[in-house]
Amino acid sequence: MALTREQIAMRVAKEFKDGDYVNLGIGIPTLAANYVPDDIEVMLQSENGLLGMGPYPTEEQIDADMINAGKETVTAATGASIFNSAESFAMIRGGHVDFTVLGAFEVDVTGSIASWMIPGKLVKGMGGAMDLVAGAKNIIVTMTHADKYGNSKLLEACTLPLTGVNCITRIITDLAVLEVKDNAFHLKERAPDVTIDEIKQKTAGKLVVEGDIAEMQF
Amino acid sequence: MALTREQIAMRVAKEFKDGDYVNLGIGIPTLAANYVPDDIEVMLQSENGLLGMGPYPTEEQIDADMINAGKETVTAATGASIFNSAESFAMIRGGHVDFTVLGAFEVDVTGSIASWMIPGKLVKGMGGAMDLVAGAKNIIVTMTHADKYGNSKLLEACTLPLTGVNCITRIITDLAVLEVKDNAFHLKERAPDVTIDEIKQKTAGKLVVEGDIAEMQF
Amino acid sequence: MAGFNKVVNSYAEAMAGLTDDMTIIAGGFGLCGIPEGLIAQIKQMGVKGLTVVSNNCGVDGFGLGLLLEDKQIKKMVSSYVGENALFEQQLLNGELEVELTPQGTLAEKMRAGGAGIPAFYTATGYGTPVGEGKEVREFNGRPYILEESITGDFAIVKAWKADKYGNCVYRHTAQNFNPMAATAGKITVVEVEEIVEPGELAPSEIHTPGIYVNRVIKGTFEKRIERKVTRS
Amino acid sequence: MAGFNKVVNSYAEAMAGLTDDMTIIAGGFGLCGIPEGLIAQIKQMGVKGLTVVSNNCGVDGFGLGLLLEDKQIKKMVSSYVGENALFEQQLLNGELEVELTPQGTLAEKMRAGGAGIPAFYTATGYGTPVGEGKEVREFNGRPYILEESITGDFAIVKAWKADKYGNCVYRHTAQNFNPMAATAGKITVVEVEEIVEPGELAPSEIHTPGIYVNRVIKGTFEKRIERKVTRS
Repeated sequence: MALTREQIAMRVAKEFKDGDYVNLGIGIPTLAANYVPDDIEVMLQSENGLLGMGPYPTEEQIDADMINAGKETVTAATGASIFNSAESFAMIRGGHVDFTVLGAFEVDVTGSIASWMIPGKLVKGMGGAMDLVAGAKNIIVTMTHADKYGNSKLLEACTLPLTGVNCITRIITDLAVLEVKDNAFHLKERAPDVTIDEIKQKTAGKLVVEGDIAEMQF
Repeated sequence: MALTREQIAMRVAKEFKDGDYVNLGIGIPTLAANYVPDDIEVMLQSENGLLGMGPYPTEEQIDADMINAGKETVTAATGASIFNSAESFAMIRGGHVDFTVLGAFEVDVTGSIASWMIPGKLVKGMGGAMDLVAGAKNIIVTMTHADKYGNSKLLEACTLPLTGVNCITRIITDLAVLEVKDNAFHLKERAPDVTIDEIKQKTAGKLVVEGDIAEMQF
Repeated sequence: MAGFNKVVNSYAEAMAGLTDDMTIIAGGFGLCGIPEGLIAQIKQMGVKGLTVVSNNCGVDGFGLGLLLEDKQIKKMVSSYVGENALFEQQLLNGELEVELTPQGTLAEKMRAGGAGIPAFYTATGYGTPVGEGKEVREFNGRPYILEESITGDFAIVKAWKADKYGNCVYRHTAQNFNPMAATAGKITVVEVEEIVEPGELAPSEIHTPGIYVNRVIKGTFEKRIERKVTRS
Repeated sequence: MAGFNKVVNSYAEAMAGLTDDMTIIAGGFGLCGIPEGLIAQIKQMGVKGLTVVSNNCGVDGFGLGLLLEDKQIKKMVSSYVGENALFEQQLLNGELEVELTPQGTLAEKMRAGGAGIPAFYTATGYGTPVGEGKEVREFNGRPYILEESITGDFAIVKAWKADKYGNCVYRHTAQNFNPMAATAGKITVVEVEEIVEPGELAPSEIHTPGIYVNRVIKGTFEKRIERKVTRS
């Protein structure tokens, strides 16, 4: 069975280590914050200028001056710091953020990613995504393995305009966990009850399957 | 009569306009702060990270954490701001400081200045001087017109290693006020009882004397 | 001794000197921390052909979106736009030009503009459409692209509190691009919620030293929220 | 859940991992805002061949000057040095190398190092010995030189207060180079006067967010004054 969005987020959260600084993109990545294991602490960075993002506010706590990078109302956790956008991206570009989790349209075997622009559709912009993929030490891409027509999003070479080149090392999809290295996707884990054949079939780029491929644990 | 250090400082202070942000180098420039006319206000920038430098402290006010760029104990004026060194030089390099006043060993007719290094003597460093001459909108050089052996410090071309090129527009010496433009020193004012001949004699670079040259007013 | 009193009492004074075809650098992230009254004044002045450098372009009927209504903006330099229908329409009509710039590069370009740094290298955008036509250079084996700084004829900034010297502090995440914008305008205008006495802001806690600021005006703010989300 | 508790209880822990021939970036301006205890620990460890990036090199018997006594420093990158006899002597003997760097360029190099910017252009030093051998490039008709960023194996920083997450504030002009140094170390160690509870420092007033900081230690400080000048 392909994973739900929540299950992908649960698996993402297992990547975090105690003490990690993490930037979560909009969508599935943001959900991961709900599944951080009890025995570790991570600190969330929001690129509009907040380190130590807390939960959404209660109705009483809502403050127009306190938002996250998705422009949603938010709170600051105890021990948070707030700073300007140049400082925020100094942190990101300078490699101080341990993990970035973000969605993508396509990833290829060289670790390049396309996530912001589909020619022919209105282009709204890359926001902070290009800075994040250029700067974070570890990037996890979360997405469905294939689009709704069954076309693979894991390609030999991205076809859409890129967000960054040679920067993605880990992908968590609804079907599998994969590492990207040596110009191939390396299958690491498969979703419960998903066969290696299905993963092979939905992976257009070179796929390496070595040894036993365990089922994901949550 | 050649001006005293205090008189040079008094003449420098007459250059300031109400609302100017001013960085004063060590020595005569610092003295200029004592002679700011009563009807104007200037704000002093100290490049170690203080805008709105106040007077020296009383014995009770001395605080090791509050110093100026000359490493002297100092106070902050009401309305001062304190910031880091990168911010301080962003201000300077970005042209936000209106006036810089500093000493020099030599200035030449192209507006180049040498002020930090005498080959053969121990070189201690340029501190912030190179940033200041590259960044300030207006730079005033204060110095004696000639050295103690009578050698002119206003040259056709600097002989010592430079602090900056083509950046000096105004010089106030113990003998004269001069502008630097069109590859010449232009005499603007002379010190009381100093003859134009003496100034000519002590100016090695091309000197332009046009019209009446008034005596300095203090 | 009025040289350091930067407080002005009308929006007309605050934006005096703004003319057609100028470049404006605007603080704000989405609708958070935007100089509402200054934007309204620009709308009222009716200046056209503006280049506006701002992370976003507001929404229909609020924020910088207001300046689209009379087609005052010729070009936007932003990281994320199109949150409003008018924007899309003018873009598709060719009435509006957009230069998409990664968010961190945009912030750094403003900072560099204010700091006298004409250009810097960054890995952001290398190998993407953003890097096209830009110089590529390797440092320690990694390729970077050259990005040039940005300055504006005007910077419009929203701060929380300022004193008459122009010293500013920002509130929470309404800080965002405002401090960089403040450094990068030939004329920097700050709209604030409160004007305080000099000395009330602790010197080490001032976010924007007054040297960057030319004019300060006290405004009133609607502070519209773009995406209200609660804990439930 | 100890992942964010950066407080260490001994200087040995604070500087653990420092070995010969490493590069250290040090905050401080003159003797103001220097991490006295961390410097003492480096002296005690006896590591040699250090490259130290710091605006100054202390005085005889205090500050970074202490590291000269056992010839631990191979190279200084500074804007102003030679305030002590030992420094001059080692320089003249050829035992010590100095790379003189304009003060603003030095601060910007540290900031760039922490911010992932490998190089930037500045007008500072163009046409002077500082510009020799560096690329020159014109922007808007003015020549600039290319300066590369600096990072260190360690950064040693003096702050006023920090919480266990490493969030720091600096006191008065003891701020100086410390915030930039804090961003530019692979391992950043902060020595503070006071450790406070998380939440005591207002989020918008924090000078150095904890993300840059690896270790925090509470020190005691002599705070020697270099030039005591009073009003009368």
